[in-house]
Amino acid sequence: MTMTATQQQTPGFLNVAPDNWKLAIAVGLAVSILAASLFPASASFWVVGAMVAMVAASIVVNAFRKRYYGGLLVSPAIAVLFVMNIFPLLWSLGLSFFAYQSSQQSMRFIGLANYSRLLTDDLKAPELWGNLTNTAMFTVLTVSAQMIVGFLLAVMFAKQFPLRRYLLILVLTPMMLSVVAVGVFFSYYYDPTFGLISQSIKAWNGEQFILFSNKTGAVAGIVFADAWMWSPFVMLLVLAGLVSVPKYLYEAASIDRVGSWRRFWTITFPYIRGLLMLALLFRTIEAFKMADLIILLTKGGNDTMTISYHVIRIANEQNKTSEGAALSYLLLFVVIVLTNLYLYIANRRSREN
Amino acid sequence: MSTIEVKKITKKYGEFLAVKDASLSVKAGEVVCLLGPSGCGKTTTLRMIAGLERATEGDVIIAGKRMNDLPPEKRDIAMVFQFYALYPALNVGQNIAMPLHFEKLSKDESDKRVNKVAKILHLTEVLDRMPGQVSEGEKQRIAVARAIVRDPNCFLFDEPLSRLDVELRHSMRGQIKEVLSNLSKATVIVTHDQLEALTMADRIAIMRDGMIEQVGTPHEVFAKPANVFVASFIGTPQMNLMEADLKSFNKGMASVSLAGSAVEMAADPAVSTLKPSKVMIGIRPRAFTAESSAGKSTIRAQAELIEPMGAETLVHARTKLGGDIRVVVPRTQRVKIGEVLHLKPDPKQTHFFGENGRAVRA
Amino acid sequence: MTIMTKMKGVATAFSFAALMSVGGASLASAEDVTLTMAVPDWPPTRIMKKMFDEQYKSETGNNVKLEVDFIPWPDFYTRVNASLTSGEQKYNFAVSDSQWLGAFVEGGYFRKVNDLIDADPELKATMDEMHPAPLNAYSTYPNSTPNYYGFPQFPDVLVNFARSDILCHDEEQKNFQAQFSKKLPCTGEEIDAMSWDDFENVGKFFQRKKGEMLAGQPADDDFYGIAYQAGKGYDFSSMQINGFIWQEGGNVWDETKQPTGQAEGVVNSPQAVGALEHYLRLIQYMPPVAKTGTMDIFKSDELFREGKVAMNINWIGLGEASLDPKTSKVSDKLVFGLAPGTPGPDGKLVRWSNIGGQPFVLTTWTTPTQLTEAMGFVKWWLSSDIQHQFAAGGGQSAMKSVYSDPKYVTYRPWNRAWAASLDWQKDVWHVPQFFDLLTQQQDQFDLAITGKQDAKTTLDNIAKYQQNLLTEAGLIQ
Amino acid sequence: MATSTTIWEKLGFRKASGVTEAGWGQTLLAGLVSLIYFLPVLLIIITSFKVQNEAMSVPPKFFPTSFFGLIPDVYVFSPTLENFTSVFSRAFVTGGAVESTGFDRFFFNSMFIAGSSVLLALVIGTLAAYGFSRYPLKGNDTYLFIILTTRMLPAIVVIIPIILMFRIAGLSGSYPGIILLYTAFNLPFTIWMMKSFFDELSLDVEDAARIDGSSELRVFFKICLPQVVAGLAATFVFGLILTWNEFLFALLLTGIDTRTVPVAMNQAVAGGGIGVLWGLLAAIETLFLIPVFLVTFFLQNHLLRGVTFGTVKR
Repeated sequence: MTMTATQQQTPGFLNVAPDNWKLAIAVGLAVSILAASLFPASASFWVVGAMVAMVAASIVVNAFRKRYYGGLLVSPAIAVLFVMNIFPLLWSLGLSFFAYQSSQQSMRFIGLANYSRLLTDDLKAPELWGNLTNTAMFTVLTVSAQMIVGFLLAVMFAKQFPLRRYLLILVLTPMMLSVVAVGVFFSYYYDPTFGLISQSIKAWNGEQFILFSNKTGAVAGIVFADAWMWSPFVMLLVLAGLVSVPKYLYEAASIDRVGSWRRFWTITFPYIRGLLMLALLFRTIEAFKMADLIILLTKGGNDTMTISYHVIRIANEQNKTSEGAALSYLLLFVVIVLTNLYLYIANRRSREN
Repeated sequence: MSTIEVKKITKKYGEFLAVKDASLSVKAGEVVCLLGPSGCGKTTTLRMIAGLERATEGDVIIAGKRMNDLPPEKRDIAMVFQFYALYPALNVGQNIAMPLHFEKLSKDESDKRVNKVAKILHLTEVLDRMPGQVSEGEKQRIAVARAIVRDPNCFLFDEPLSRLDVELRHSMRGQIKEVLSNLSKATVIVTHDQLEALTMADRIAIMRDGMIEQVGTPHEVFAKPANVFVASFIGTPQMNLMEADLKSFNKGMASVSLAGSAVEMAADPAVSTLKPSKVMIGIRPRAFTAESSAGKSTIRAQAELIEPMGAETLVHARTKLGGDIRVVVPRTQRVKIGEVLHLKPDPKQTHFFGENGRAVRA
Repeated sequence: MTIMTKMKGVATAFSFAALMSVGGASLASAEDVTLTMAVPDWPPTRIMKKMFDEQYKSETGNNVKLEVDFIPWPDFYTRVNASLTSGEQKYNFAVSDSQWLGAFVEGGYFRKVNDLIDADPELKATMDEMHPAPLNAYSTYPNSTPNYYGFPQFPDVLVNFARSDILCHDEEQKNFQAQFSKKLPCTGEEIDAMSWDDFENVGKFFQRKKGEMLAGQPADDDFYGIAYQAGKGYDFSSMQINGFIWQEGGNVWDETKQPTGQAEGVVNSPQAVGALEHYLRLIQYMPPVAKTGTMDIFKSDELFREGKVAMNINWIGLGEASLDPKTSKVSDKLVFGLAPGTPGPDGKLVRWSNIGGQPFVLTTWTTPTQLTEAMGFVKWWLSSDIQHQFAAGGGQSAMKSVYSDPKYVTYRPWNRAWAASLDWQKDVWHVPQFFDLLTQQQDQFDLAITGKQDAKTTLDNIAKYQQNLLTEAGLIQ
Repeated sequence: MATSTTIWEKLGFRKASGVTEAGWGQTLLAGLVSLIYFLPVLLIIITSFKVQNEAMSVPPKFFPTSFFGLIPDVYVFSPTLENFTSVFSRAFVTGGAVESTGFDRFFFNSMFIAGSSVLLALVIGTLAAYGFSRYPLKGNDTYLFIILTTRMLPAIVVIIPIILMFRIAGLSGSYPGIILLYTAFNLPFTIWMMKSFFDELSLDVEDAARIDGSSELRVFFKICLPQVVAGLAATFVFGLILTWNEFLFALLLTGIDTRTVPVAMNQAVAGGGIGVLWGLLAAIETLFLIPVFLVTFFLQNHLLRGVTFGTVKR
């Protein structure tokens, strides 16, 4: 609507006016380059900052005069995201084309060598694939566990009953805990000597139960803790969907004598599908980044290493910054492909309806 | 046999009494409208019949069987909801076919039934569309189609036409009536629109504050309202209800002091039991004739506001005591503002109500 | 359009800003000098800070403030590493694990201190008095060359934590004698004299299920004889395995033999393989958690404090908690001795072990004023009196005059093992690639500990990886 | 059945459309399941009242009292509040003086940083979401997707550039730095969520307001915002929960004065030359849980309605 509002005459390039953003950019660039080459970093940073502010101000004034409210509204968010997110991302993308270790302070352009090494090196490639497989496994297991548990919990709470409000908050609590505490306490719960699981089993057969004695146990332990922590998130989304189904649809269904299975698929499911997709999307993104629980529980032992943990190791512990960046971009690529697939499916479905 | 019988049902929500001792029986092939202002308990009554609410007390008997404790799906009924309750994820055909799954019909048979009702209700064109893609009137017909696609014990309609515009409403009234008349099922329609009730119903049950005030044919409730509420609720323009002093009653003639005039009028013999006392007299706006001069049985009033209604004209007139009288006169009779009218009520359409609000009739 | 243009503007501005190098460091006035220090959060550093606040007076007359950033152990490396490598230049001092030296020296973050030592005879004398093992471990890069980078903050060794109530119990003594024809070690001296075989016997002997008799009473829970570190995290198995390898005549890749010292053939020598097998064999007698790769130094310490094992090989640095009745169920039943050794050809025990503890180091961006004050602080810290106080408060000293003082053994029960242990300490790599070497090695050891591969394969894999990496880095030719 | 309605009303329920009524039977079922689900948290809370020596006991001590001899003594611990006082001040060295742990500061930092960054993200993000919703750009979806992408990468990858940037700007260890970073961290989520809310609103109402002479600002504040209160609340709670426990950025970018609780919590994980100080860790976590627990509890109704993300149409 307002976008198509009066298009004013664009001011001449050399016209000194508060909304001449082109001139502002030119001046800003010139001053910035000058400052950057003349002053030390700490001083020139603020000069550059001032120039950015000037350019931004001119753009804002320009947008305001042209009644371009969309740009005005979006720009603060874009600015914050750019400075704190996108710019560092691009920076590390750039780094991934260099041989650079943060502890060494030397930098050498090597093009795609980091990537090709990761994908073809006979030591690194199998490791990458192993980690990728593990990550995929954890993603599938944790996300499906969360979806199932979250869904069942939601179904349970989708009724009105006394004390519901108080019971619901109990179930929501796990996701408010700090991962450190969860990791440390679950390693206690799983401990063969002190752990509650082992002790209950021991009371029954006299043997200590060693959960982390093999990969199955280790994976189960990690998946359980993660699913326990984040199922409430899924539950909340599904519950919101469930309570938004108009009651008269269920009434109509009961009068039409629709069976409960059919009722779920034709009435309930369409209402929660979008939210399930959303939960799936967010949980999958998070699951791909899973590292902290693994660090706390197994340290990657029993073949539970994930890509994200691997990135932390090489980028942080071993200071192979550029190799870590390259690895993360491979990971990002996988995640983007996956999420696009999700969004594609979700959009296609919604277009059908 | 497709019948519905409701015996003294009561619904309480905590302390709040939604329906009290309502009784109603609907014969096979009969259409009964539950009519009343919003919040009167008519929808609750319908939902108790459907089994969507449980009656706190009383019995619901459908097809001769007590069904109080049965859930809706066991009652074998069909219902059309106010908001139609179309399943948003299914297309029109699937929506209509939904009640048929229970009967485990073959695909062909079920398609045949769907097509048949679709034809009756002119829905053949839209069977493949989604509910979001059809018009309001079509939605309404889909809801009806879904109800009549099978052969239930009875039909229940909850404000079926309230979301349609005037024209559609008019045509749908006819269509539904026609469809229902071919089915010979007990049918209950909930509505707040008296025109709908008067045109569609065989009998009307008028409810207020959780109680059924009167049950009768459209003619009965119009011509013989049981009490002041029914009298004022049924009929447009609204019946004039005026307080009066009943002075005496002699040989079928009551002499009353009405709106500042002393009036003698013919009245039901039962009125004699009321005297002497304050009474409420109800006269329909169309039951006046405007005389040229004051007489024994005329009321004097001055025209204040004139509303032409096409064939007739509605005149609001002020009585001596300041009360307002609505009079409908033929279009040909020109009334000017300020003109003094001498109104003579038609004794056959004059209703006397006692102090308890009940009509007094022999 | 406008948004995109703006983005470009911001991008350009920031890239310019980013291209700029090092900014100024914090300046201190002549009177007030603040020394900022990154330290792990535990008693040895807390004691140091306390002593500083209470006692330190700078000889220069400046008002010196020690601002200590106590960072919890699990995050210590991450935090320090990020701070140093990002050029944040926040800390003048850092407590650093000895292995980190190479990486941070090469990166130009740690300052060489030879000139400072040479310029100050007093300090030089102090350094000369230092036991050579910790001096080499904590200060030198490349390893064991006279290039000094740090000063000992808290030196540490592995000792044997033992339960006197169980080990000295008559019945257990009798049964052990009957089973192994040897006396069950019970006193400090007897523990000192233990070999790994004796240690293994203790492990075999105490494998009691809940309800079986233990020291004259039914055990209230499963009880085990021995424990040592076997965790996957950080260096929580290497530190023990290295000792085994050295004692049995093998070696890790020896960086002092650069550039000819090989990894292949040395790391996976038959002696090393035998040593690793020996280490792995003992694990079966330990609490079951040892087989999961999660028995780090803290877990074995906890098992010991909770009274689940009779003997535990652990760092002195974790000892205080065992002595405190609030945190330990065995506080009044303790005896300490040297960690076990391996009998050499002459029958005497060979006790090579990996040194623990940390030095503190100076960073390169420290200003002259700060440097003067920092050196004042170092000298104060390494003065005999302060070292005595530190040891009395729960620390350790590597200075001969301090630890050979008869008073020293009275400070803590494990101090009787201190002097003798120091002579047998070696350290692993100081090269910048240490974290690569360490993580790969820990991963491989974990596979062996959890029973997924044998000792030979494990060491072959480690050797191959190290050979590869170090050749690439030019450290092996 | 009928009388229990008033109980619900007393408990503050409004009747949601799709919610069927169930009785105390459902309460029993849900109570059982919830309790089992809550058990790991309950054990943490119980541990916060135990001294170190009782935290790891075998068999575990679950009960603070023996309930008049009903429970065998081995399962009973002697409850203490010592852990809670230790959170704020304790002796770091055996027998040493009691010192402040700085946790009062850390708690303040956590609340201040998380609170202000989530609010800031809410303000900026809501504006942006309104912009994206009402003034769609060419390739709107692509921009939104790019915004979401920024959440997909492991944080470790951007950490070095961010540390460098912070150093240059003098932001490291300061409040504005970490707050701005968390704001960016919360923005994608906020924008996505709020946009779907704005998409759902009827444009007619807004146009009507414009025709009546309202300025754009007035339309936004008086017409739109009141309709998305539930969304704002839900976004706030989600943002808070995610930010409250953020660890990596906090570890690397906060200084001595701005450190947050999740980082400082490790004091109790391997703090005093001992492994885990169970009681202390549990006490920190318990205290740390309270604020976010309360916020969630009081915004619960909004949360449920708000979290639909507007994807559900009637």
